[in-house]
Amino acid sequence: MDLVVINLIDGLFYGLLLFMLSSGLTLIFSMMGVLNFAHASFYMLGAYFAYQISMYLGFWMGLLIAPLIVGIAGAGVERYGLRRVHQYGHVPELIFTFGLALLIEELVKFFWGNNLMAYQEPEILKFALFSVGANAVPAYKVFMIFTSIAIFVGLLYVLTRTRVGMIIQAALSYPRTVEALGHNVPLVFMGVFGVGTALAGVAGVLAGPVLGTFPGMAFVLGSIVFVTIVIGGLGSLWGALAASLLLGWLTTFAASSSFQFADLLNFFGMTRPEDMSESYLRDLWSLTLPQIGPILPYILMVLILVFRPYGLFGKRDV
Amino acid sequence: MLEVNDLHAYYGKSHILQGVNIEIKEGEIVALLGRNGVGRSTTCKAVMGEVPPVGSVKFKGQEIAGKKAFEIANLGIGYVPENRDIFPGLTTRQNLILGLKPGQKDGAGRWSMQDMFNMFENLERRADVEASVLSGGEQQMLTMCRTLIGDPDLVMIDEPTEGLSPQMVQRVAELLQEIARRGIATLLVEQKLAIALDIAHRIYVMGHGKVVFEGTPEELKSRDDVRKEWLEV
Amino acid sequence: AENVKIAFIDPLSGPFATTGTNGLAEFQFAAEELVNKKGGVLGGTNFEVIGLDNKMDGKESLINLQVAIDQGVHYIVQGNSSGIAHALTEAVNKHNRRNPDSQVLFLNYSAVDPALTNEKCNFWHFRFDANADIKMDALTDVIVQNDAINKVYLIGQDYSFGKAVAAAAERDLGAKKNTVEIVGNELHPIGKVKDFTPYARKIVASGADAVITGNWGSDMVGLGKAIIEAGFKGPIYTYYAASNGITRTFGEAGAGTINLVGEGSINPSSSPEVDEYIAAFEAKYPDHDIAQPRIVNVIRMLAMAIDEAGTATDVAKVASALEGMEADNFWGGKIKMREQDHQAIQDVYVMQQTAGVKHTLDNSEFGLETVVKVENASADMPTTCEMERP
Amino acid sequence: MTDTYQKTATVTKAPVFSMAQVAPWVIAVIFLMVLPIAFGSNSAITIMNQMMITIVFALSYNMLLGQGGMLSFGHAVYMGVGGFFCMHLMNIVEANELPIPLPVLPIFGGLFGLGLATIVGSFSTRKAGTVFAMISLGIGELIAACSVIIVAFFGGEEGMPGDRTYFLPFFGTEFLRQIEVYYLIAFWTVLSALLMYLFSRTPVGRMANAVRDNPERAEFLGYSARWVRFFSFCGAGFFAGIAGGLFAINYEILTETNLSTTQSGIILLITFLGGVGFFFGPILGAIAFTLLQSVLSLQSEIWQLYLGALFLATVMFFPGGLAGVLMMHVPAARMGRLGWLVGPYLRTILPALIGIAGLAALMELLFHVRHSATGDTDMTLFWVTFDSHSILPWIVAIVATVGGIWLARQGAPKLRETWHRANTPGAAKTTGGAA
Amino acid sequence: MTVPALQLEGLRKSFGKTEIIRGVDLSIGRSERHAIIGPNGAGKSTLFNLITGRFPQTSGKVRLHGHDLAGMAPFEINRRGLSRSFQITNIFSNMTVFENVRCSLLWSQGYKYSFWNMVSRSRELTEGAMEILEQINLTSRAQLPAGVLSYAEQRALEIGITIAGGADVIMLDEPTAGMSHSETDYIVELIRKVTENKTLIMVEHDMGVVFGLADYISVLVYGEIIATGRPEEVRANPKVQEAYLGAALEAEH
Ligand SMILES: Nc1ncnc2c1ncn2[C@@H]1O[C@H](COP(=O)(O)OP(=O)(O)OP(=O)(O)O)[C@@H](O)[C@H]1O
Ligand SMILES: Nc1ncnc2c1ncn2[C@@H]1O[C@H](COP(=O)(O)OP(=O)(O)OP(=O)(O)O)[C@@H](O)[C@H]1O
Ligand SMILES: [Mg+2]
Ligand SMILES: [Mg+2]
Repeated sequence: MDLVVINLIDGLFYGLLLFMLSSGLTLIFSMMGVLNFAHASFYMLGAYFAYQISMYLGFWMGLLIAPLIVGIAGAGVERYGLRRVHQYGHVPELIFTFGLALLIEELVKFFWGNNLMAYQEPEILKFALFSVGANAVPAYKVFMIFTSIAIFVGLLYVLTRTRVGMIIQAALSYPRTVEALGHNVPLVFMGVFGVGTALAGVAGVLAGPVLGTFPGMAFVLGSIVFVTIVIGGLGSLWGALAASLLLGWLTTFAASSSFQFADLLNFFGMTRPEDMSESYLRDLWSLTLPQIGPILPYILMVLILVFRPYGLFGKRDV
Repeated sequence: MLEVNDLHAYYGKSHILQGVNIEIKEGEIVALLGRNGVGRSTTCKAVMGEVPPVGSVKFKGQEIAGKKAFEIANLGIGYVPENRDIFPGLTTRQNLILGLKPGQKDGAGRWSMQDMFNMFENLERRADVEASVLSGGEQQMLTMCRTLIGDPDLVMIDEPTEGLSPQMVQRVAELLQEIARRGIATLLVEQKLAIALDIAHRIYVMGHGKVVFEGTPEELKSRDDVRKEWLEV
Repeated sequence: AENVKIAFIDPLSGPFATTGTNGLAEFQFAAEELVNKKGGVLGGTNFEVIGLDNKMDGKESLINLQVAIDQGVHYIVQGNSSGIAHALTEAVNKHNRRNPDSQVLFLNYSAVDPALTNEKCNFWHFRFDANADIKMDALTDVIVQNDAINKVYLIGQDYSFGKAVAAAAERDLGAKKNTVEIVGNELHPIGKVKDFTPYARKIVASGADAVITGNWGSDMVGLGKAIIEAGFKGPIYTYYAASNGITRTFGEAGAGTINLVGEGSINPSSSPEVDEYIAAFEAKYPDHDIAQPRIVNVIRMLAMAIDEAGTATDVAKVASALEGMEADNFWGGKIKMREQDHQAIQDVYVMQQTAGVKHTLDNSEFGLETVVKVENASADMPTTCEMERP
Repeated sequence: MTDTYQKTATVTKAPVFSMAQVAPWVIAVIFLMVLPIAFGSNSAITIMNQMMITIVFALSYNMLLGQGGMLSFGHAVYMGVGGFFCMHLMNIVEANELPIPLPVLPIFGGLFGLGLATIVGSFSTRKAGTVFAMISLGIGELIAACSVIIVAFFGGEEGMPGDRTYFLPFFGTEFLRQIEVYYLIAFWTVLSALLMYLFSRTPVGRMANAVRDNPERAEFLGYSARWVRFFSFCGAGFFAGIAGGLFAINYEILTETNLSTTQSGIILLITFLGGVGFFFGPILGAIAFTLLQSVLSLQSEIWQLYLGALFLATVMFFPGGLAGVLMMHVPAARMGRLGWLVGPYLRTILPALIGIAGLAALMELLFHVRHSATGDTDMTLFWVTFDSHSILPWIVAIVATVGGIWLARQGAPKLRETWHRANTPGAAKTTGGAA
Repeated sequence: MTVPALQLEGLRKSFGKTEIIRGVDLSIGRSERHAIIGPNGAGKSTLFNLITGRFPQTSGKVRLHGHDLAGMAPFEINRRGLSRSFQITNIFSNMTVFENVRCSLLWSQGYKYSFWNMVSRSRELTEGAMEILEQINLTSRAQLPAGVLSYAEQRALEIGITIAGGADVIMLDEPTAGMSHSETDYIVELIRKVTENKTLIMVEHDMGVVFGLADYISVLVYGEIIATGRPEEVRANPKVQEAYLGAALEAEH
């Protein structure tokens, strides 16, 4: 029982972390209509900048400044890179972000090297807030949970209470016409991209100490973020939230379950062969659910796309 | 209100506008006629800054050539593009809302959303469906309203009656006159000679990227040669 | 005379570059200090270590192998990932069979999959590291002696090495002290897990006294931190949880908790000569560590073998010289290259992350301190290797 | 404009392919024949083999991206699976001495690639766009993950080794030597390339373009967008499988990296680098990329940095890829005016190159100073060895960078202008156009 | 008269709650030119979409030469010899004008999904395509990307693509929209020519065109057909007068 409770909490934590990333991406994705492969890279930048800053000014300044820098960097990328590529169409845009991701990772290695960074959570939050059974729940994680909830509320306001959302949506198909109606589309694009990347930055700052700060951190999280927003439905903030939590809990429970596929095979009336090395199923016999945990999201996504191409909450096709 | 002097425009290498001169005054309806492909739409686009204009475009005495489209729009020029550009994924109402200038409240200008709905009850009926499914004609109405609601002082309307049923055409004609009555200048790009002759105060005829005739409807009626050479077969 | 070229085929770019570059540094340093400065081999021929970037990819490694052979290289060294080691022995074996005139030796300094010196063994492959089974043998010796440990949790990355570790642990513990209960035996996807907390929860919940894992790289850190954060108090027994930023990142939390099995004791060192060597290395490469002591033995034993064989180009002769060679282990004790499977037999140590040791890692105040030493670990371990010799 | 009419008309009258169409292929064949004579070393041949395999793979990828408008993030899977099956076949042949000659192996690879494509395509090609892209990503990740889980088939991370020499000798050759393998691969490369080219000229190939542009309209022309996509998808899978077979032959081992999404990403980059707009684009891409990877990575530790920069530059300035850049010159060439450009090019590109070299030098210097061992301060760059801690090399690098870029900028307007004139019919080449 | 080319029986369509087509019965004979007119939003295009399988109907039947088209996909219907144009231009904008037309010939000339014959080798295809281009006089623009054509040119191409397939039932949705008189007259001629002894169904707001071309006219108002008949009858019909034509006719002529 304790385990279930604690897993719920951990799942929530991981889910909301995903959400911090996917929320930014949903903004960008629904704006550019293109997969921003560099999104996770901005997340990584967030972590590294914060690490660097925290060494001189402490964690909290890092949390404050790093996302700003990342956001500005993002805006710059949009202004001087994407805007130019935008006219060529989606695939070039995608390649651009692809290359950007490559470049950012290399730059990070260039300046910080390949090693793990010893980026730590702030001392004041380095205690177990409470514990379920023998399991401790660090205060830091709780702090993260609340931050991401705050972000969600903020975004919801911007997208629903202002025209920005509509302008983005409209500009997706007829940017010129939207401009002709008097809206400064380029500025909106730049702003949104900046905000989106800044959000990724925040995620990086907060996740860095927990999930580790190393050059591969972007790649590890890279594609799962897309999976999240695709499952949630493009351009839908609620979708992003729902999907993030779904995946959070899915992976957590999968990892902590001890389900054996052998049981399944037995259930289908197969019997474990004596000499494993012979049977082609030998791997299935020894397979457990935690082993395939991380690919469950992909399976889920494929299924959803096949049966409901617009995701859980999406309106238009992804 | 609007003075276009020796305006040129290019698509890549092809020289589309070769020195266009147009002038429009307050509350005046000016029709821009011509065969397909002579560059009437391009003229509008050039004024709007959607295709880079070469030459001088003055609006309220201010040079606007080289300004950005949204700046021009915020100066008070409205543009109704020929192929409608209804924003998919947004409802009819939302499309109209986007017509409002940044920071502008509905009803602040000469037109409120309700006026629009009163004028075209189709739109009111379909107010909350996704606009991309509207019928051709409805889309045409929507584009026009979307621009008007932004309260421009000059509208350039590219083929407003296209795809409208005859009595809708009448309605549009009336609307145009109403627009003029409210002191808004209109540049009307039109195919249907009849209407142009009917409601325009002055008429320009374009051919090969130049203005080849300028005058009142009466003058044009009397000038068979122009009609023969530049308008009919 | 023409240098003896040694091709170092390991990742010099990409996620695993640190281990690669670190290893290259160690090789070049060892060649310089222990061979060239001492007059080289065959009376004056120097060693030259050429780094080739295999990008941690089998295909690239094979291309590198070709490149090396074309440059007249007769000795290749590799260590990162048993997968690539398998690809390389295969390739080397084929190459030597097909081109008797340009044969090469494969000196494996770190790939510990037992198979390489058992069913997959061949005459051209030599392993200088203690393989996974040997290390586990040593580890379990330590564990069974510790009465505080009655429940053990096995967790590792889901690939051959991870599985090998788990299997070995199960086997050895069962054989040595069947009262020790294995409360969990878990594999997790390699390099794919973002948040290790759920695994940590299970470990805590299982009430284990100790954890054994073969994890390395960021997986190791992720797992380790999660376990400690989740409130686990016991020791974590590992293979590769040191340097490359790992020691630094664990920091205080890792001290006393992270235990590591390996060959070559750094703290304390066996002799002042070793201390100098380490000091000199640290001075030359401030942001590298002596993370793979066996590398020194590779260089030294190769030199001896070449001298004994009297040739550096006829590698068959050199191989025969290496077979069964017995030498002083630079890190203390002896080291023997078993002829039946080309597996080096040497002392194995269990070390612990500790503050304030002489030779620290990652420029942090932490380093590894030997807790237990197992002499000539598993010298009598059986092998299934049937080697056909030319 | 009537001349275009003439052109197309003549094409139709020609009973066989016109000279213009056949020539490139003949040249290619001859080229491939003589190449090994120029570069005989095993490593050179190994790299060329790699190159050709990549070419087949990239071309097959472009069947999806360029012609079908289907963006796939999991194409490596089809090559990988094809290859793995070939590997198993190899081992079966070895085990029971089946009388099969090695050269036919790629066909089986193709068939297995095709098989997998048929299964996946049956549900993934229903829609194009992001849906397709993400499904391909999902499937890719799935199969990649299986490669470490289902050891029985994929051999875990040791991969699946084999030995090509146990096949039935083919006219006496047992493919012991690299060179023999080279010609085998070369044959298959040309053949597959030709077939893919022809495919793009068939009704399906043409409709693939139509569907790419406007699936709905295509439906009203009697074609089911879905089937058209499906067929191109299967085609792509088939040729990817062939590439896999060639890989199996060349390396005699397949590992899980062959299936990884990284591979899929790389092939996307390669194809784009070469240019998706033209059939031969991917070929250029494959050649360029393989060279960069194998040569650059020997020269510099931060080669991936350059690679990333290269890709950014390509999309930003040459969205048409290498092929696009080449084809830009065709009009001028038709008018026999390429000569005009030589001078301005020299005056712009040369300095630009110097500038870039300077920039690279700076990076290398920085990297060396940061990461090299204390004490060894001399580094070698562009075949000169010097002390990276002394001031001189820095000055040289900076001067080269700034100066080069400045000069390039000076030359640019002139180039632009000449370019414009060279491409406007009837324009005159003013004095000093070309050196 | 034998089986009608196209027959609608109690056809209904509703989107959500709103019913757009409210029971349409219509029978159009072979090689008859039939115009459908009606106010904006009456449901003309929707009717087209139902017939051509773009939308599924809510209820009712559509028969093409007597075959029930229920549940058929657009391409299947097209193969049965029905081809349509779109009100909002719908072409392959990245392909050349020539390619556009050639693609629309492929299926009808029996190439199907074949990947063994080369399109560029086939004389019929190329010449067929060129003929069409002549007809819609875009020959001079054959090698341009369709996207850069002016609006009217695109409309012409749209028609070209539609007729190319050689279907015997052709449906045109506002073919002359946005065209000046000269083009209009030209297109009308073109349509007349290419639909010789074929069945033509078109939606059009330009009364000149309608009364010039159509043998029969149906008036659709709010999803119902309020009148069908010969042009003069329809024009005389008072209901039609007030529901649709209004005063506009005089303006037109
Ligand atoms: N994006 C473009 N690229 C290249 N040429 C274009 C482009 N848009 C239009 N043109 C060309 O410019 C010329 C004028 O186009 P424009 O749209 O102004 O014609 P128009 O007078 O509006 O006629 P209509 O709108 O009735 O078709 C046409 O010949 C057209 O082929
Ligand atoms: N997919 C849809 N969902 C909801 N409403 C729709 C949809 N498609 C069309 N409609 C509505 O059905 C009505 C008829 O549309 P339709 O396009 O058939 O009109 P039309 O007769 O073609 O008018 P026009 O002459 O202006 O083109 C319109 O009010 C439109 O808003
Ligand atoms: Mg126009
Ligand atoms: Mg309609």
